[in-house]
Amino acid sequence: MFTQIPLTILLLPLLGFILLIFFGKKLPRQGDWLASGLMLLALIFSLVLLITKLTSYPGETISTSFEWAVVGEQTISFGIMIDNLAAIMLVVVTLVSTLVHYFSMGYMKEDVRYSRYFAYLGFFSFSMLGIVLTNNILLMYIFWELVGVSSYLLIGHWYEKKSASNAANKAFIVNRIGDFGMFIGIMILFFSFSTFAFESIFDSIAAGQLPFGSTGWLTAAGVLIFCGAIGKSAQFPLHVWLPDAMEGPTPVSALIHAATMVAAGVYLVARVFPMLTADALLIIAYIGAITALIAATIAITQFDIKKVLAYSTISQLGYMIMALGVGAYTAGFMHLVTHAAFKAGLFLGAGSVIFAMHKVLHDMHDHHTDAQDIRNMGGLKSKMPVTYWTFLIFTLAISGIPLTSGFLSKDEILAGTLAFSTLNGHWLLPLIGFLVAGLTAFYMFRLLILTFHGRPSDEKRISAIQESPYVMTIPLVVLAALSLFVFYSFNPFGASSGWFYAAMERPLSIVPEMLQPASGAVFYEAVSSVHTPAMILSILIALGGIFIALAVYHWKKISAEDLSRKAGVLYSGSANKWYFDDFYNKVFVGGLFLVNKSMKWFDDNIIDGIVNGSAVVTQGFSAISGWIDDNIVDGLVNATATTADRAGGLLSKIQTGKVQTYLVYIFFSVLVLFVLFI
Amino acid sequence: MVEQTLYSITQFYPEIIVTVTLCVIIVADLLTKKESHTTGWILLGGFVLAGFTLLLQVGRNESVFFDMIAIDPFSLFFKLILLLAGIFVILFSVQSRELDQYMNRIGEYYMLLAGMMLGMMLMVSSTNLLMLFLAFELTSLSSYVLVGFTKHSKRSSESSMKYIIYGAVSSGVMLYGFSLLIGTTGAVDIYGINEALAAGTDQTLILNISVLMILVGMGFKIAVVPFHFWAPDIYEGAPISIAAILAVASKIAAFGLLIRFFSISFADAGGISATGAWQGVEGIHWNLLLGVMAALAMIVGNLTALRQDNIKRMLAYSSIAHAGYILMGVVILAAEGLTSVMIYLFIYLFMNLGAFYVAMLFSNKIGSESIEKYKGLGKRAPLQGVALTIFLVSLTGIPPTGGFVAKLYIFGAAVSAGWIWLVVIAGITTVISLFYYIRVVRNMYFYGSESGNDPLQFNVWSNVILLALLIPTLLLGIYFAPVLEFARNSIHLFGM
Amino acid sequence: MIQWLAEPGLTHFLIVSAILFSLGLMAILSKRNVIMVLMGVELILNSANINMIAFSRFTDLGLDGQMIGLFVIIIAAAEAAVALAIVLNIYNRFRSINLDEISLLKG
Amino acid sequence: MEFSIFGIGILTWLVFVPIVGMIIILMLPDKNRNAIRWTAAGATGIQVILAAVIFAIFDRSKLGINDAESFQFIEKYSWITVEAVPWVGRIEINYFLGLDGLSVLMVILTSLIALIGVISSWNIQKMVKGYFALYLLLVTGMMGVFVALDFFLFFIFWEVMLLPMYFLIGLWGGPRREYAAIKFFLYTFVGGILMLLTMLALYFSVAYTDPATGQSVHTFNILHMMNPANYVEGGLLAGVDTTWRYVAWMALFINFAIKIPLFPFHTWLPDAHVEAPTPISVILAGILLKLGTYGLLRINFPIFPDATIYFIYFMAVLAMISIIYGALCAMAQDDFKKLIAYSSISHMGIVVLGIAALNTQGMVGGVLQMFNHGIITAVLFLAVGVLYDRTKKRGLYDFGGIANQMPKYTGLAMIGMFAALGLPGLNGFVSELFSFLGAFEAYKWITIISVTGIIITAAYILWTIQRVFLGKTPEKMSDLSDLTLREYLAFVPLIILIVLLGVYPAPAIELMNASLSHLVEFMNSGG
Amino acid sequence: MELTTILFYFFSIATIGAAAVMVFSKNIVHSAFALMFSLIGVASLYVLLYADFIAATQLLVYVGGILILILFGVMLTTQGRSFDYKTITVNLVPASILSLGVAALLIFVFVKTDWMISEVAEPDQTIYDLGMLLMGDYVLPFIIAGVLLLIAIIGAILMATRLSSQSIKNENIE
Repeated sequence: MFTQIPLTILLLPLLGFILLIFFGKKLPRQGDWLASGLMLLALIFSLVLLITKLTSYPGETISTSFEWAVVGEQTISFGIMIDNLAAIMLVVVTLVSTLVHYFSMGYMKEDVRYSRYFAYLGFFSFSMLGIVLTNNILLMYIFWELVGVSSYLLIGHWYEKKSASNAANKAFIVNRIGDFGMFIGIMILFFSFSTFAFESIFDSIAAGQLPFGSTGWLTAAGVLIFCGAIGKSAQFPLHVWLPDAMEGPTPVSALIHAATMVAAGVYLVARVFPMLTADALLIIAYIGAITALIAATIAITQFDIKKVLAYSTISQLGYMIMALGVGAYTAGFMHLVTHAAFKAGLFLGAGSVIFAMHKVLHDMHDHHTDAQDIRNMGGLKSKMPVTYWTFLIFTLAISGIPLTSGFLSKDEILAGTLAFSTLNGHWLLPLIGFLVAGLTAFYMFRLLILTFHGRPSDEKRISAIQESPYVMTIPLVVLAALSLFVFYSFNPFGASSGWFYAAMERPLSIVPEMLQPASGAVFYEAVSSVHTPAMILSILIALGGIFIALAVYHWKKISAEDLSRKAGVLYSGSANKWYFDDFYNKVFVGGLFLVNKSMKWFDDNIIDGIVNGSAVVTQGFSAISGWIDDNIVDGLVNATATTADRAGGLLSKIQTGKVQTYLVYIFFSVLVLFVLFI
Repeated sequence: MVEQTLYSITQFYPEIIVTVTLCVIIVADLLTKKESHTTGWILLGGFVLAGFTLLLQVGRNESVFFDMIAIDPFSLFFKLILLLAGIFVILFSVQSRELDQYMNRIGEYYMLLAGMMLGMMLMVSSTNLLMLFLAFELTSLSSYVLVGFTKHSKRSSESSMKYIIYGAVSSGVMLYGFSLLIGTTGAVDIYGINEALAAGTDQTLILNISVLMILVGMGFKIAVVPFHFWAPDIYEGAPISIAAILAVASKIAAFGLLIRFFSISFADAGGISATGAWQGVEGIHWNLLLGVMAALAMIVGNLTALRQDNIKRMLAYSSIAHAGYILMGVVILAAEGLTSVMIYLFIYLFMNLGAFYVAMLFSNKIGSESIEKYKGLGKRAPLQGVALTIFLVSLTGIPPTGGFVAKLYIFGAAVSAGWIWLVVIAGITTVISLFYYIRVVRNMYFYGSESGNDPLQFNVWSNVILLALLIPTLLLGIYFAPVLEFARNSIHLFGM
Repeated sequence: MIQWLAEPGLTHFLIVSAILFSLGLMAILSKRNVIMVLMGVELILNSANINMIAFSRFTDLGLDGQMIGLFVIIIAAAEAAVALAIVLNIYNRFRSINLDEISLLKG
Repeated sequence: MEFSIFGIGILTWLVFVPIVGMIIILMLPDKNRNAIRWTAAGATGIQVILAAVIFAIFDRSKLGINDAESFQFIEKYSWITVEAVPWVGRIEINYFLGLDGLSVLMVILTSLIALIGVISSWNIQKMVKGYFALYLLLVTGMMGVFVALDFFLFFIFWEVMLLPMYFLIGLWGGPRREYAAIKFFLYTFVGGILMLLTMLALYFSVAYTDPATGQSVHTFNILHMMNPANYVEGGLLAGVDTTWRYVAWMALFINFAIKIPLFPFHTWLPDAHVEAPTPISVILAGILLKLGTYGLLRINFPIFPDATIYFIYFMAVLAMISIIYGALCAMAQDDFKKLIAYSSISHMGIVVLGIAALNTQGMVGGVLQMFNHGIITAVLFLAVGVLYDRTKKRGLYDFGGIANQMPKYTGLAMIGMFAALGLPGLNGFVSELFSFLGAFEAYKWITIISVTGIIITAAYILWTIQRVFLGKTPEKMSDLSDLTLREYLAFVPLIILIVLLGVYPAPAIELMNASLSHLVEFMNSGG
Repeated sequence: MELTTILFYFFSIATIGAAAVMVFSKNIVHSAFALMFSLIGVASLYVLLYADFIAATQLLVYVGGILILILFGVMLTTQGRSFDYKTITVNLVPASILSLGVAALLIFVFVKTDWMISEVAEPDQTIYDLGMLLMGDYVLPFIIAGVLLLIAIIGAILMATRLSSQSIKNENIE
């Protein structure tokens, strides 16, 4: 059972993909039922698997593998591994995926590439499940990239839009940069341990083997592998792709760019958690913290509904990473799960709104108004009740208000950071954690208020808004239900007593002792001692954030304009996403210009290279190397040829046609030869 | 004394047949109708007959006519390929349109050709300096006149005159060198000279001078730098058939002469070096001298050929370069070098004659020897175009053509004897040679014709002759064991 | 020195031949008239002949030297005949027998 | 392993079937174009069948490389033998063919790509007869190189490719074809001369003792050259780590580097690719470039293990430069074909990096990359060819929105491009992975720098996809038809291989695993 | 001072002097006659070297044959146009350097060389011995020389006579 079911789960979406890509257009309804049905089946299997796992084999890790290739003496095996982490993740993925499938049936109804869309969804699900199920870091890397490519395809689904294809490229390339690090990490591991399987790697490390015999390299390997997570989970400094990825269809954003794929980075860190040294974990924690802060500060000033959610996603991902970094393993992973539900819900809710707005704008033949800009909304509460109420639940959950799932996980994370600072003195981490909690509450309520409350921005438009069809609202309801505490722990104020905590024990660190972080026991003791103050603080801060949001946007006690004016630099920095994109563009394009100016003298064609905006410092180099190719390498060859030709010309001039001249040459050469040889 | 003379005559049938044919032609020329190539066919028959009688001498290794002539495998090899070249040149001449207007003198043409052949056959077998000089002069005199055969052409006349002046001076200098050599050693045949030198001499200064002077004459005949200046002018001016025989047969004969002369008189038979190369007599650096000349020939020949537009002139420079390659083999001389030279010459015969032949066919049809005028010919004359391509590729030395095998053996010999610098020069110049050979090919195929697109018609016989040259060129690139065997068995010089 | 001068031996003849050789060379290289050049060639051949015959007189070469001399004279005659015929032809074509004016072929 | 048809060994058939086809084509009348095409297709088709037979019965466990006994399908006939003469000894050139794990994959690749080349040549209209005759000659040359075990034979086949290629580019190519053709010819010819000289030096340095007669025989047999015991005392290349051996290695290396092409010997490639007609680009990138790396493995490595190890670092650095440099240059191109040409340089750099690792992973990765790159670039060039046939344009900026016009074509082309980008699940990834893994073991930093190449690769491939396939369709491109049946025939087998080998590469790896492991062992034991 | 010494110097100086006149004279007819004297001088030297037959041949063939031929050549090629008999020089500087260099070199070498002198007695007669040699050892060269002369005659006639055919156009192939 434990070998067939996971494989079935894995292959069902792939089957859907293959059937749809080849026969999609010929099937009735372009095969959406097929994809969704297969996904639902996968969900059912996953649930069965999870329950069986937790009830019958709670502490075991079950894995199987088969031989993939034999190189030299080494056998490279691929296989699947089911532990509690994987089983839970499996349900998360299949669940969100199924819901998104159904949602999409409504949302994407009119799309020209409807079957292609579902095919890609299936392909994504397959790849994502692959990441979850694999027992092997190489196979994980393989699926990692496949997830990347399906994300690329889905972001670029509306590829007629230049912005969409740009965003797709950006997502893929930025991810590749992260993967580059991960790849090197994998190479280090393979070089050291001659295997890709997680278990064998861990066994070797536990046995005291170190890459290149140095502890530094072990840390480096961990950090390099974490690079993959930086890319995929949009952590600082590679977070820039995720907001752009919102060019894709909104359900895709919900599935890929909120719930599952971006969480894969967190999953990866959780997977390799035992081999991370204390140093590596500290780096991870700070990266997470910085990401959380930066994204949260950006989110407060955005007006695009999806952008706000995107930055919020980044921020929450930062939370999770930070949690893992400080050692709050269970809390971090739990936040992944809870976040998957409420953030998917938020995106789908936003999708519902956008869908409605779009329809109205389309009916009004208004092509200028941005359907995603919250300033064009307002007062939707009555028009879209289901969407509104579910959205409210999600918002409460993300803000960390008690009785929601979000409260459970976020509270544990904050407690974890606090505990970490008490152990290690890194007080910055809890500070950021609490600050971000407040900011989250603020910007989420800002979003909620501007969208659903208040006066409609345009009566005529808003009055035409209609609630979305059931196929879209039902997933919202399901997700809203899942955002309540009860699914995770029966105690609304303590997650640690729930089944989740029982199932997800923090694994033991297997790195050499001197490199180990504070052990689980020590850490949990510290956590329990700071738990109550942390909980109270977090509730207060969340409420504070909500209060300010209400004050500014609902009661209008404080003018948002005033506030932004007073914040000055801070406001503009936030509104401009802290200039990350501009910085990347400026540095690279500026660098390119500098190179270019000096080279223009040689070659005008290089200007072509500038056209592509984003990551183009490379193009500067490429222009240089192109020039080298044309002028130096070829030039040498051509120069030789020219010299030969010139010499030929010179020699044929000697041939004057006058026989006596020839005779002079002869005797002269004879004399020369005589002198030379005698 | 008389007995030996009589015996010698029995060993001398090929030469006698050629001489008799010469006389027959003189008579026939008086009797037969002018304006026909009857005399040519007679000469062809004579050559074939001579070839057959030559085969009777296989395996002989002796000296006849009082040490004047050596009948040995070496000379047999050379005589055979010379006769082969002669036969091809007669076949060319029969078709040449250049000679058409001189049909009433065609008898003389073939007489001179016979004389030239006799001279060349004697050149490769003479062992006496006087005989050698006589043979040399016989060849030269006939070729001086043949070059100017189309005497109403200014160019032909000019080349004839340049040739005789150049040749007379060169042979004069050579004769002077001979006189010094004879005086120093007291012998007139090469064995005597070797004996005298091997006994030890301290007269290296005068010997070196005489070697240099002798090289002037021999270098002139093989057209090697710096004695090559005549070649381009004379090839360009001469009728193509004669240019072909000069580039091929005359050169081959001169190599035979050179090899026999140096390997017997100046080589220290006992002193083969570790690398298999011959040691010269102490103090006389003739092989280094030849090496330098070979290098110069390869460089100058190939570089100058880059700029040529007249195909005969281009081939002239190419043949200078080839003389350099062949000379590389002579430098090593010992068995390796000798074999490689002979293989090279054998293959060179086909490929170079082939190139000249196609040039002649084209010249017959389009009336031009300019490479620029070859544009589009690849399509207008497919067989000839392909054939010329293969000949030129072979001259470049690219497999699977004979030219490659030739180069392979020469390079191999040089490598094995340790003349690496020479081989490197040869390699570089081979690359250079690609340019001018491929230019012809390029013009034939890559451009449209500027003078009509109608296919050129060639008669069956011309195609047969073409194939007779083409097939060996290709075949020798793939299976050359017989030639190799033949050459290997022919390296025995009488007296070595 | 005087002694050496007073007894003309091999070397003396050789020196005569060397001088004749270089005079011939001079004529060949510097005279633009073809016939003068041919005369220069004859001088060279003669100088070689002097060598041969001197060697046959002073060394144990014997009559071989004279024999060669004899043949060289024959060859010289034949060469001269052909050369002059060619010169005549040249004259008919170019109306000139100046070597430096006859250079259609070059390059 | 013996396998013969009509008493003639299978490898001989494999090599000379195209020649037979060529002769038939030459005898067919000019007008009968279809017969000519079908003859060519038939000849290459037979090759594919033979290759399939070889694939089926090839013994995966035999070692090959330097051991004559464990080669398979051996055919060895005396070709040119001249009995001993003083000072020289016997001369021997053999017609010696055989397969081992190193060459078998290349043979399969060659036959496959050759057939696909014929299919994509179907619409060549100019001088059809000459085209196919030369094409088949070229195929013979390539196939011959991969199966020859006698250096002389190897060299002959090597050079046989020159002229057909020259004409195929020069006569059927684009506007600057003449320049491209001569450039190609010149570069390869220079390499050929270097190889010739080295070959001769080897020949004279190597002599084995004929067990039958006890004679010392000079030989061109590559396997004999690998045995240090066969080197003649005092021979030019005798000994270990001598200057002359380094020089000889370098000469051979330059020859092969030109073919690969490795920076800085690469400049002929972009020109040749841009000007060559599509099928010839396919052949050029698909097979011809592999000859270079194959030559390194077959000749440079086992004959000169000492020199190889001496220069190995240098090789790895050149490979690194090629990877980065090729990718950067590719990024700067706006001509589709040129872009692929530069990407080939980058990808072949990976091959060299892999084999320079001198360990099994690297070697396997390198050889697999040769095979995979052959298939991938073939797809890419076919893709360009399809567009070029329809629009007569190759500039990246000329296109856009092709995905709407030709969705099926786009799908197939994109699989090819993703494979080039090294996407896991497609074959390019597997070989790159093993190459890098192997290389990492040997050169940490060089490999790390090289791996950045895959980021650049992703960038230029994605931009290409964006410019060509995505976006809005320009007006003038609004009536492009999707793939025809013939084009499918060319594409689909390759795409299937791309996916198949990407998912499960074991069938390819097991073919060569034993041989390459043996080669590594042989190299590391110093020969 | 012996008679032979005096004769040697006399004839040598005459020969060289005449040759010098031939070379440096501006008038071609003068040169031709100077050559004649030079050749006669050479013949005289042959006599001094006991080579009476060769000397006679020299006189007959050279002075009687070749020189007449040369004079004919001069006459035939100077007909028609007004022709100045001046012979203009070219390459004067290199020619002088080379000639002087060669002369100096040769003389230096000749003096330096240690010749293997063996005094030969004055022979009674050379004609008989030469005749025997011609019929014996040198029979082949003798015959070949005949062929050579035949070829020379054919060649000379071919080159010197005009073609009778009218069909000939003066066609140059460029």
